[in-house]
Amino acid sequence: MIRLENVTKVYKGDVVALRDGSFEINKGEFVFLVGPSGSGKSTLFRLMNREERPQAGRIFVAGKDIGELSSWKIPYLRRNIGSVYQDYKLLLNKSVYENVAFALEVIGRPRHVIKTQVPAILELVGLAKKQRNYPNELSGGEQQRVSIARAFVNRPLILLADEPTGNLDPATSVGIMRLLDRINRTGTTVVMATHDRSIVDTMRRRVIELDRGTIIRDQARGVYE
Amino acid sequence: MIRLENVTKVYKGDVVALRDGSFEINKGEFVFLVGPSGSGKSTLFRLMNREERPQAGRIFVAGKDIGELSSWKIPYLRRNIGSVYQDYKLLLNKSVYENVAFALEVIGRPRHVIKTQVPAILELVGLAKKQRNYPNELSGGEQQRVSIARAFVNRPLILLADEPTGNLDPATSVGIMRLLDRINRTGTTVVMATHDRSIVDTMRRRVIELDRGTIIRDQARGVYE
Amino acid sequence: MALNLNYVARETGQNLIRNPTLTVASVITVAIALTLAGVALLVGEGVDKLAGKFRDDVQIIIFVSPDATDEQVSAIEASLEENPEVADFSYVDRDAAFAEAQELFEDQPTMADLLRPEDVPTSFRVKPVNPDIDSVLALRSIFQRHPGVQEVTSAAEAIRAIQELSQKLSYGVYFAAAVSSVTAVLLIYNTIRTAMFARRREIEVMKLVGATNWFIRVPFIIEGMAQALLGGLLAIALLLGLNQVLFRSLARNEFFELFRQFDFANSTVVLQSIPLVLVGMVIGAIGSGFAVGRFLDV
Amino acid sequence: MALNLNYVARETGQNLIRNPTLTVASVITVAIALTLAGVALLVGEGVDKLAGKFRDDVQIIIFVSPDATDEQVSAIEASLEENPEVADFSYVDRDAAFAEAQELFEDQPTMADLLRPEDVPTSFRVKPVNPDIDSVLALRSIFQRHPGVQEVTSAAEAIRAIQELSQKLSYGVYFAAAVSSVTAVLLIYNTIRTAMFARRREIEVMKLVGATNWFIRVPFIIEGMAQALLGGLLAIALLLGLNQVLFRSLARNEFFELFRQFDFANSTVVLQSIPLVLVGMVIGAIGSGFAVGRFLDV
Ligand SMILES: Nc1ncnc2c1ncn2[C@@H]1O[C@H](COP(=O)(O)OP(=O)(O)OP(=O)(O)O)[C@@H](O)[C@H]1O
Ligand SMILES: Nc1ncnc2c1ncn2[C@@H]1O[C@H](COP(=O)(O)OP(=O)(O)OP(=O)(O)O)[C@@H](O)[C@H]1O
Ligand SMILES: [Mg+2]
Ligand SMILES: [Mg+2]
Repeated sequence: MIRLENVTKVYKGDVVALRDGSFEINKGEFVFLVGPSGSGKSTLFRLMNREERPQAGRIFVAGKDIGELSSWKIPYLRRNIGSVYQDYKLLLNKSVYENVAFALEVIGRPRHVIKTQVPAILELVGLAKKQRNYPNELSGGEQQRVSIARAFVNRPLILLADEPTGNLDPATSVGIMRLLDRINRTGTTVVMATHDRSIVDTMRRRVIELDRGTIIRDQARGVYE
Repeated sequence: MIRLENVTKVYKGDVVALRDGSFEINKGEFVFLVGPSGSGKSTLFRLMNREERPQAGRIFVAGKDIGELSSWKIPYLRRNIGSVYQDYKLLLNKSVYENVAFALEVIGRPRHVIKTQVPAILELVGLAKKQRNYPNELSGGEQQRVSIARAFVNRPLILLADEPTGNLDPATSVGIMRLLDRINRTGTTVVMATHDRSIVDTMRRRVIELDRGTIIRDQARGVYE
Repeated sequence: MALNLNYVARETGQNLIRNPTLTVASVITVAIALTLAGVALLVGEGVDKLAGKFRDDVQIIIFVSPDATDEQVSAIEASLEENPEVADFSYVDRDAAFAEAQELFEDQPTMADLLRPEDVPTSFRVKPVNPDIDSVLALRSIFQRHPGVQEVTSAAEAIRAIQELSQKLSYGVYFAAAVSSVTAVLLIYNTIRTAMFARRREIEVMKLVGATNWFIRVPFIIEGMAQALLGGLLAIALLLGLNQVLFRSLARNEFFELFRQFDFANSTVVLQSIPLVLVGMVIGAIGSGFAVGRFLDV
Repeated sequence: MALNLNYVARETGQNLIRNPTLTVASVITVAIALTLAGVALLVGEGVDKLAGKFRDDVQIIIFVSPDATDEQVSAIEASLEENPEVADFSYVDRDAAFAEAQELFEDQPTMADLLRPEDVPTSFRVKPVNPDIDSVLALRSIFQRHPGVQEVTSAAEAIRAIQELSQKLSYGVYFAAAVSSVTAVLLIYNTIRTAMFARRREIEVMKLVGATNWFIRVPFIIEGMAQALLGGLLAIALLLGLNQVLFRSLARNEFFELFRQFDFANSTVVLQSIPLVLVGMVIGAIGSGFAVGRFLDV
């Protein structure tokens, strides 16, 4: 589903965020991405949805070399990838409902579909009561859950979740992890960056560990460290 | 240092973010604020630095009723309170160095003081190399540490830290907690909201627990739950 | 594109309402810009009419000799009627000429007293088809040689000057219109760019959620058009006000004949403004489309 | 306030450079707005000069009787010299009067031939101190009764009309200047508000870090002034260009005497513009100060 071949990403100022990284993630896999702050996890996500382009190497998503994608095709790539951003990236001038609905409007879903799916997913992440609120009227954890709902709602092939439980209490985290697991069981490939040791250690899935841009571990049924 | 007397905060739409909350935090204390997502932790911080005003009750900070503070005095209140915001609230058009320096410029520190203190504090949070970067060129955890550095740098009387380790790996978190502890030992009152069970359980300090706006526990040398 | 009319309408409406600062700023700017351009257009029309009037006033005077016979006068009249270069002419007989002269000397009573009807020559007043200097001089030389003609005069210098002036004036007006159009475009585009700058993060996020460039652009384009329309309506109101307060009162001042041509009907103002508003909407649309483009590169 | 000059300078400079979109938009808008106001001022000055010239042209002609004695003429001259209402006068003797008349009839050769020097009356041309209609009529009636005077004329109607017109024109110009000033202020304030809107989150954050309102405001105020200064310099350049291309070429057109007064020296334009630029800077400063205020309520 996702294949990296010797990918190197260097930011200005000679920051090597990813050095010669290669791995393959199969359809339906669930992968944890771990590593200290600044080790390159978010960069990896940004490379996979073509927010950034690598200096070297190739990245294949769903069989296509996304480096060769012409720019008008990028939105179609992104529609197959649901992204939970570390900083949520909500539309501040849209309500919770509208934020989630936007992901469906973008792919041209008809109104009646939107009207049933959006409330359902918001119920799932525990925000049924906050539909009319705007992002700046939500707690941090609530914003994070809106971001998760938006990433899920159009049933993408791939789900990239960047610390989706960073601002959630343990109980809510467990709920979200159950949800991710369920999504994964329906065939969606899930890649999740996290700092939460207990989640990784409980789930025992494949773990890819980064350290200062280098992949130092790629272990099936791994633990946090 | 901080005293709440029957404080109630209701947001529009009848969301009770704090219901009849009372407690007193003494000078030099270290308090954990815990509770599920949306239970009112950030609201409590916003009440203490007068970003929000309560519907009922009184709040005293350093002996003064901040509800009676005339608006031109608010900046002086905030200079005594260092705040680490859950969403960092960095100045996006300023570099890391400038963001931290800003907190000192605001209180009129001379240039030579700024020039020595800012690099020192950035060294402490492990961002010595990122001084010239802008916030959007930093990883989530790095931004969080800039926010921490900015809150510390002018040695405030009170430090309000809203999930300061939410985006940090366990090792960096421990480093930050050590720093907070050191700051606390120099006499600074620290209130920290967190979802990190292991941190709370290791430190064994006073814990105030919120649930849907109600203070349900206030325990010395407590644990996460 | 998968563009949904309902989505576009809702999105545009919300943007207009939720960012009142931007909406008000854009509408005011467009109104000012279009009013500016509208004034230039109206002044242009006035100048055109004025130049036309100057050209209408060009005339050649054929003075008849005091000793010309009636036949000679008829012959002059006949050649005038035949000549294709003559648009119109009239004969000023002795009485009319005397009355005219009396009027001329109103302020100089001695002169007026001195005049006797026999002293004043009769003349033909001729309007040429072509009021330009060459045709006028040609006509003059033809009639100069005609028997019974004492002299043919025409304000040759004046005609030449008028011709030059009316050309310069219309260049001036084209220039002013061009300047005000460029100004209008600049002002509108400026406002759009700033507004887009204020919303750059939103645009980026939309792009990251998988929106195509057009999906993002269309609501902004419609928004730009809506703002231009509102601004345009405001501009029409302003122009009608200006017409009443400035042009009309100037035009109706007795003494300042020059501005007589600046009396515009309200319907003229409105008709004049409609293409302006349409152009404004096009600029709003294209400008928004372009301005949003700068932030689509994600 | 603990305001540090170094901080303010650095902050202002960075804002100007790091948000080129906003800076360019503001500078262009200010330039356009000030140019508009500048054109209104220049036209105003032209109209003032024009009205002054009209008033200068007011004169009373005292025609001397053909049978007046030399003593009577000297007596008229003496009373003119005495009269405090007379600003200046000149005597047109027989030769001068004849030459004038000849010139007048240039185009009417029969009339010119008829004239003899004895027919043309001599006259005094009198410039009144007060060119308004009442003083003129008073002067007229005084000299009307003077022995040796045949008639006193003055273009009474014309004077009345000029007086009205010059008043209307200056109202018109005040009006145009007011409109263009309001427009300028609106455009500038609009731009500032939009720019502040784009930076509202930053302002909020500054407030939360403990910055006082003035600490936040001052750099924005200085920034507004700097932008107004840049825009003002651009406006001066534009006005100099317009003066060259529009006013001067119009003023130098031979025929259109009316615009003779619109020939402005470049130094006039610059001097005229300086207060404009200063006003622009004040608006920029106050506008920024106000606009930032809306986001200081945190
Ligand atoms: N636009 C950029 N310009 C320069 N350097 C950048 C940029 N974006 C990221 N970096 C640097 O690249 C490195 C990797 O960043 P990345 O965001 O991938 O880290 P991360 O693993 O997600 O960290 P965290 O857990 O803190 O979110 C960091 O050192 C960061 O400072
Ligand atoms: N401006 C607002 N308008 C309306 N409701 C609000 C506003 N701000 C917060 N709330 C609501 O108040 C409640 C408490 O929010 P708060 O941010 O204090 O929670 P929190 O404890 O910090 O949660 P988290 O751990 O997720 O950050 C939430 O339900 C939130 O939706
Ligand atoms: Mg990251
Ligand atoms: Mg919170």
